[in-house]
Amino acid sequence: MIKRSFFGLVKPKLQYEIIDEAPAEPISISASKQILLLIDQFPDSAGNDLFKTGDEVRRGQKIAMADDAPAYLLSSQSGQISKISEFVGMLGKKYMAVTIDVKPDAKRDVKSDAVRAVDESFKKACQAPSLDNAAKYLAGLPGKPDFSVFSDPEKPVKAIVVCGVDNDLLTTTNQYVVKNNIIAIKTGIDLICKISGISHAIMVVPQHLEQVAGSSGAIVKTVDSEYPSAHPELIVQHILASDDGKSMSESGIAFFSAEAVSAIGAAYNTGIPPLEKIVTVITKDGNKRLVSAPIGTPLQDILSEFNETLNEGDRVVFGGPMTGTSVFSTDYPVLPDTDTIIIQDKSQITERDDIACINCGECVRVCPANIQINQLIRFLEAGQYEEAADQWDLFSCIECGFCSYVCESRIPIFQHIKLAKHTLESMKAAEEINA
Amino acid sequence: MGYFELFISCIFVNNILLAQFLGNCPFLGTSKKMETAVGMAMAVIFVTVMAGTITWIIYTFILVNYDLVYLRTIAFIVVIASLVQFVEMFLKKSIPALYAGLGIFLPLITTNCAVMGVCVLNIDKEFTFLDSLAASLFYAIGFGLALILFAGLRERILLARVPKPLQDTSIALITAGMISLAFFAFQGMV
Amino acid sequence: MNEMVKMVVVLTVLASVAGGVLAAVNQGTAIQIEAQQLQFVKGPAINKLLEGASNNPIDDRFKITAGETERSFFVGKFDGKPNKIAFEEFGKGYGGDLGVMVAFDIESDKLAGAAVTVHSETPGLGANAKEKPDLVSQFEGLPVTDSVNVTKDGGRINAISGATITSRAVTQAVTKAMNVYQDIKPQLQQEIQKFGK
Amino acid sequence: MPKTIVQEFTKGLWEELPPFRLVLGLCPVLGVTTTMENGLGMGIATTFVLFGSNLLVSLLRNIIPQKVRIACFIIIIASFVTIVELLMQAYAYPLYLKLGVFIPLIVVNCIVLGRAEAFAYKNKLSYSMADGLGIGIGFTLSLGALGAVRELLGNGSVTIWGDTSYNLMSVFPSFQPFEFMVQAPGAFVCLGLMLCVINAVGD
Amino acid sequence: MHSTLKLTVSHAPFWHNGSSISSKSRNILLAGLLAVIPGCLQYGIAAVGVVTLSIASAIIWELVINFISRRPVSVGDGNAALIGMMFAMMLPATTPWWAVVTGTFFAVVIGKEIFGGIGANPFNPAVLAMTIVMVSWGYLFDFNAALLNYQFDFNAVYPLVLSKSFGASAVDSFALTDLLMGKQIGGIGSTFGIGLILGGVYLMLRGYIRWEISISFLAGVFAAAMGFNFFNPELYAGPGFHLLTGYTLIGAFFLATEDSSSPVNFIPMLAYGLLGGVLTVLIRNTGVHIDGVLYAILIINLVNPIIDKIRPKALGKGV
Ligand SMILES: Cc1cc2nc3c(=O)[nH]c(=O)nc-3n(C[C@H](O)[C@H](O)[C@H](O)COP(=O)(O)O)c2cc1C
Ligand SMILES: Cc1cc2nc3c(=O)[nH]c(=O)nc-3n(C[C@H](O)[C@H](O)[C@H](O)COP(=O)(O)O)c2cc1C
Ligand SMILES: Cc1cc2nc3c(=O)[nH]c(=O)nc-3n(C[C@H](O)[C@H](O)[C@H](O)COP(=O)(O)O)c2cc1C
Ligand SMILES: Cc1cc2nc3c(=O)[nH]c(=O)nc-3n(C[C@H](O)[C@H](O)[C@H](O)CO)c2cc1C
Ligand code: SF4
Ligand code: SF4
Ligand code: SF4
Ligand code: SF4
Ligand code: FES
Repeated sequence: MIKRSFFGLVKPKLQYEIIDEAPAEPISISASKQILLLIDQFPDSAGNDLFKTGDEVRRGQKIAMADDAPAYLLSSQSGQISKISEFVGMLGKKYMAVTIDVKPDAKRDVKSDAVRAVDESFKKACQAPSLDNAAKYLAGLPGKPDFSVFSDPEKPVKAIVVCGVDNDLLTTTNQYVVKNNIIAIKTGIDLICKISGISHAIMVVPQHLEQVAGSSGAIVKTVDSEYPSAHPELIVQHILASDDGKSMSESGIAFFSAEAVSAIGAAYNTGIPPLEKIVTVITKDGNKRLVSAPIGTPLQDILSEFNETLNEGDRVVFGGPMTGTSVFSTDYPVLPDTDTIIIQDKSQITERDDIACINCGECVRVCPANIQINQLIRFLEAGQYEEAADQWDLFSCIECGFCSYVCESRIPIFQHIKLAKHTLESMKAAEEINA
Repeated sequence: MGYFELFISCIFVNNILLAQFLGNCPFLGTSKKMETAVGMAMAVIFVTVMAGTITWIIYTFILVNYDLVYLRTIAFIVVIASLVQFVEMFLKKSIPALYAGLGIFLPLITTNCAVMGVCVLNIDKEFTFLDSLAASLFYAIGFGLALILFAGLRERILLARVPKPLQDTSIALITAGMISLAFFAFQGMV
Repeated sequence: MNEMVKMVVVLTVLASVAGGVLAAVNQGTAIQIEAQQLQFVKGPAINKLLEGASNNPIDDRFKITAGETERSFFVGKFDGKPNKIAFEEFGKGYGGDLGVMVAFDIESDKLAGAAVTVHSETPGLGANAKEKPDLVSQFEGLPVTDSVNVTKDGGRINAISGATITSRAVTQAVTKAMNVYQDIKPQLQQEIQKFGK
Repeated sequence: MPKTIVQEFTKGLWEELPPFRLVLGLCPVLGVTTTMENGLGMGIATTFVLFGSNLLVSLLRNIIPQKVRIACFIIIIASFVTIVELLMQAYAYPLYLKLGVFIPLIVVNCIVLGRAEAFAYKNKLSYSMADGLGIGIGFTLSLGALGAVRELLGNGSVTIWGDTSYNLMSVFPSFQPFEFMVQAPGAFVCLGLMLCVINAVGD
Repeated sequence: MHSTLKLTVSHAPFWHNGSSISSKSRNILLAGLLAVIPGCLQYGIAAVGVVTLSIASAIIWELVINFISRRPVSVGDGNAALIGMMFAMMLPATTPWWAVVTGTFFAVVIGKEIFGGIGANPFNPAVLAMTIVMVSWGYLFDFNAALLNYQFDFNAVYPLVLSKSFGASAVDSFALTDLLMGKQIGGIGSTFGIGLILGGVYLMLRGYIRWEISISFLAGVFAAAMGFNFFNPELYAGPGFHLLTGYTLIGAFFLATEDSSSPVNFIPMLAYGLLGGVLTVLIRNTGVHIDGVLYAILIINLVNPIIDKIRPKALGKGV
């Protein structure tokens, strides 16, 4: 836990984790018995007929509700589907949870027809790269590349940005990938440029990786190491110097993490999708270690690897300390965008409180988006979300979490903000449906 | 008293709302939102200046000359009421934009002690015509200032966790008392 | 049209009736109001100045017009003789006009005292001219031919500290009263004779 | 449910007790309640006007045209106010001096016009009289109570019609008057706290 | 997903810098002691009594109001104690117990709790209470009369009374170093300049008070006093005198900086402090009040919501 500095006169600073000169190889972890795939979409009444409990699946097979469904995952192991259920995440978001019992005998070298079919379809997609194919087969790769931005007719994409920086503290995944897989990244960048018709990409890296990144063929920009300068909105504002002041979504910029680009490159080169996720694991004693685990690996397997035991009241965070999500079960799996797992002992947790804002202004001074959080929070606590959005810039928030980090009243400000945005957005969506 | 002193006196020292207690109903009624407060402040300034000067003329040249001083109250209120009506009609026809802004506040002003109070005070203090004009303007500015400052605080208080029985008017009155106390700062400055 | 007529008629009738009623009430209360004003505004000062008079000075008043202005004079009888007279004069104070009731001893032509009637001075400062005797008591016994001024202006009246302006207003009023007294003394004496019996 | 005359009268004493329930007519409430006597005097003057104007408005309600009703109300109210003004000068001059500008201001007192408009113009004579009297008495009692509290705390004693009827110092010999209460800010704070108490009791 | 272990589930972020209201209160109390302790040494046991009574009664009032309004007990955050101490720091050591208790009632209950507790008060509670008791019992806070029975080895006249009544020349005898060392009469915790400055600097460095407000407040006092002094050096004392007398230092470091009633943005903070400083001197030199600090603070508290609307544009909202 980082403490308030003795000299509170200066603005609190948080530094991103910087990777060593020669980082240790990630520890390879494999799922022991089961993997769990969380797919962003739960079948409503229509249901799905593509797979059902008891089906055999192969490594690399696409698990989706429909052939052209935008949300899907690629199974990272071969085995048998043992359970399909609903899973409710943050803010009531629904997922389809597909449990797959790993079959030890289902080895890749047993070249059954089924395996070949799976591999062929993927290979074919790679040989004839197009935006369509990419969206259909590559979105399940580690780093979760998002191709949907290309299909928005309102905001044609003008730039491709590859993030060689990590978007939260303690996380080192992207830096590691830049350092080790720059060749694959170059392939990936070329591929994305080709299919999107955009002439070049911009790669954003921390200063110490500037040289390495140079060989990717992209235009290299660096960010400083102070949180949250690697947040996409801030990259747009500061690094890309979009001086017209437009927000990212307005100018149409496609962001890819370095890990995703590298996975795309590798998939293209080999015709086999890489499905190992690189995750920074921080144990209770503060040790940080990179691991490489198949997507879908449950938390339990990772805990066992580190000999960590969880006790009542401990906390496990998927994602960085500022923006991650805490999970309530050791079954929770590694997802394509899980960069970090933090295991916190009960004693390391600061209780949040129900005290009103005391107007100390700490939050306002740290907010990178210049939001008047001391006012905003009053409206949010009172449930007046529309006023909060109209008068107090709710939607300017870039979701860095810094405000909650410094709040003297320990108000869960960030949570209030996310809830308000979510509520307003779902209201807007509902209105559009009605209209 | 020079105009500078009159300015300080009417706006700060003898603020029509906080020291003379005139115009409290609109003070409490239109201060929940800054926008409303600003609209009301403008409307009051506009009407008070007109009413203050017209009633002065009527009092000095008609009521005094014809020995009808006892009709002061009735004459003033009729003047103010008609003035407000007239201003409302005029704005509606000629400056609809301003009407849209001030319109809803105008009827409220008829029953605003501050406007009537300023007219009566101008007479009681035996002001000259120019004094009355200036005092009406300054008093009205003082009203507007107090109203706007109050709205600033009230917008915040409306979001605070005020205990139930104190909510709304009760806490607003207590806050108004504190503003009135703060205005003691200017005592003796003229 | 019909409605328009009705509106005008109702308003006119109402206004006329109101005007009539008010005129009547005004008439009916005029004398009583004047008496009340005398009693409560000037009364305290008069009673203080003419304390011990055997008559009621407020009832025994008369008016003299000198120059433009008409003034009320209040007579006090002592030892059976109407030998003290009081009337009001005004000076410019800190917060507006300040009224001073000034009493004269007809026989010796000396000031018999002064008292503030109306003022709008600051409580604790100028208002002490009325509340405390320090300032006004200095006038008692001065000959009417004297000039009264505050020390700052070279006179011998000690001003209330922190309220020189008020003090000036009082001396100004007293000076005016002394001048008036000297100007119209003959008329005064004539009027007073009436009370002599 | 239609109310009886008695209910129309008594509602002014609690349900619609001004200025606590109907938050109107605050200026005199704040301005004159430095003493109980002033408060009661102001209340009685207002009651007179309320009663008179309610009576007349109700009587004339079928004659007064809708469009000029406010003008008519104002003339009626202003006449009663002037009558009060003159009578007070004639018979209660010291009180008149103390209440000052607030007497002519009864004419714009939001309660009086509000009652004429909202009640008397729509109801028959007896009801309007009951309403005017009830609201007036309620107003008088409120003003008296506020005046009493402020005077007691701010002066240490309550004086009415020239006699000190209650002296706090006889109970607490070393009580020092809490002058804040009789000053302008004290008026607001005291009214706010009384309103709080009434809200709390009302719930 | 059948594990029975109960993990803590909460929301991002999962780190906190550890700051808390209670540690802030504790630190401000500590810093205040730097001025209170010398005050107690100067005025003896009576001063200790006033301070402890003030703190204790403030805490008790808060407990009472917590109880009445059926809300969680909030004295743990130390704010009530802080208010009690701030209030006591302004009082003369001779303040009678009932005035202290009434004052803390107005500070804690009327000034803070009825608005919804900590963070909701529009005015600084301690200042509000102080002005209320001063309006009511002005004679108790006439330092000349109140401290008559003390024997001091320095000129025991309240400096601001001297400058107000007799002009600048009357205060020549006060050496600035003496004023700084607390050789002047005044409130228990408001005369020992060095202590107040050390405490203030400590709080500024620690970030518990916002330096922008304190510094601009002092700058405002300095500039305004300088202006008056330049205009008429006979009548108006110089900036050094105004900075070191009355409640200026406690006002700049401990009163104007109260969080809830002060702005949070940079330019507003500067404007707020500056206005407070200028008003202080203006009231001292032209108003009826002997010291202007308290009323100046009430006025800046009043304009705070308006001036704090001057703020930088939020991200993506144009330049
Ligand atoms: C709040 C205040 C009220 C004042 N009221 C009075 C007043 O009632 N009468 C007066 O003569 N001067 C009044 N003054 C004016 C000043 O006291 C002025 O300086 C004084 O009259 C100058 O005369 P001095 O030499 O007696 O101090 C007032 C000043 C202030 C600040
Ligand atoms: C809440 C409260 C308020 C009090 N207010 C006053 C007051 O305003 N003035 C006063 O002289 N005594 C006040 N008292 C004090 C008592 O009335 C008591 O008679 C007095 O302190 C006796 O002590 P003494 O003889 O030392 O003055 C108050 C007491 C309490 C509990
Ligand atoms: C004069 C003074 C000096 C202090 N010096 C230090 C210091 O050097 N280091 C420190 O950590 N705290 C210092 N403190 C503050 C406290 O000892 C302690 O840090 C604080 O009260 C605990 O706050 P916390 O619970 O937020 O850590 C000082 C306090 C005072 C009044
Ligand atoms: C210098 C300083 C002075 C303060 N003075 C007061 C005060 O007089 N009254 C009060 O309620 N809170 C005061 N606070 C408390 C502050 O605004 C906040 O509520 C506390 O920090 C919470 O313990 C003060 C805070 C600071 C930083
Ligand atoms: S409001 Fe909070 S989470 Fe949003 S940008 Fe500002 S500091 Fe970050
Ligand atoms: S940090 Fe927390 S307590 Fe401080 S102003 Fe922001 S929201 Fe309020
Ligand atoms: S005028 Fe000032 S010094 Fe005098 S009692 Fe009032 S607040 Fe205190
Ligand atoms: S110094 Fe000022 S605020 Fe204090 S008691 Fe005197 S006049 Fe009042
Ligand atoms: S009584 Fe309503 S504004 Fe004065």
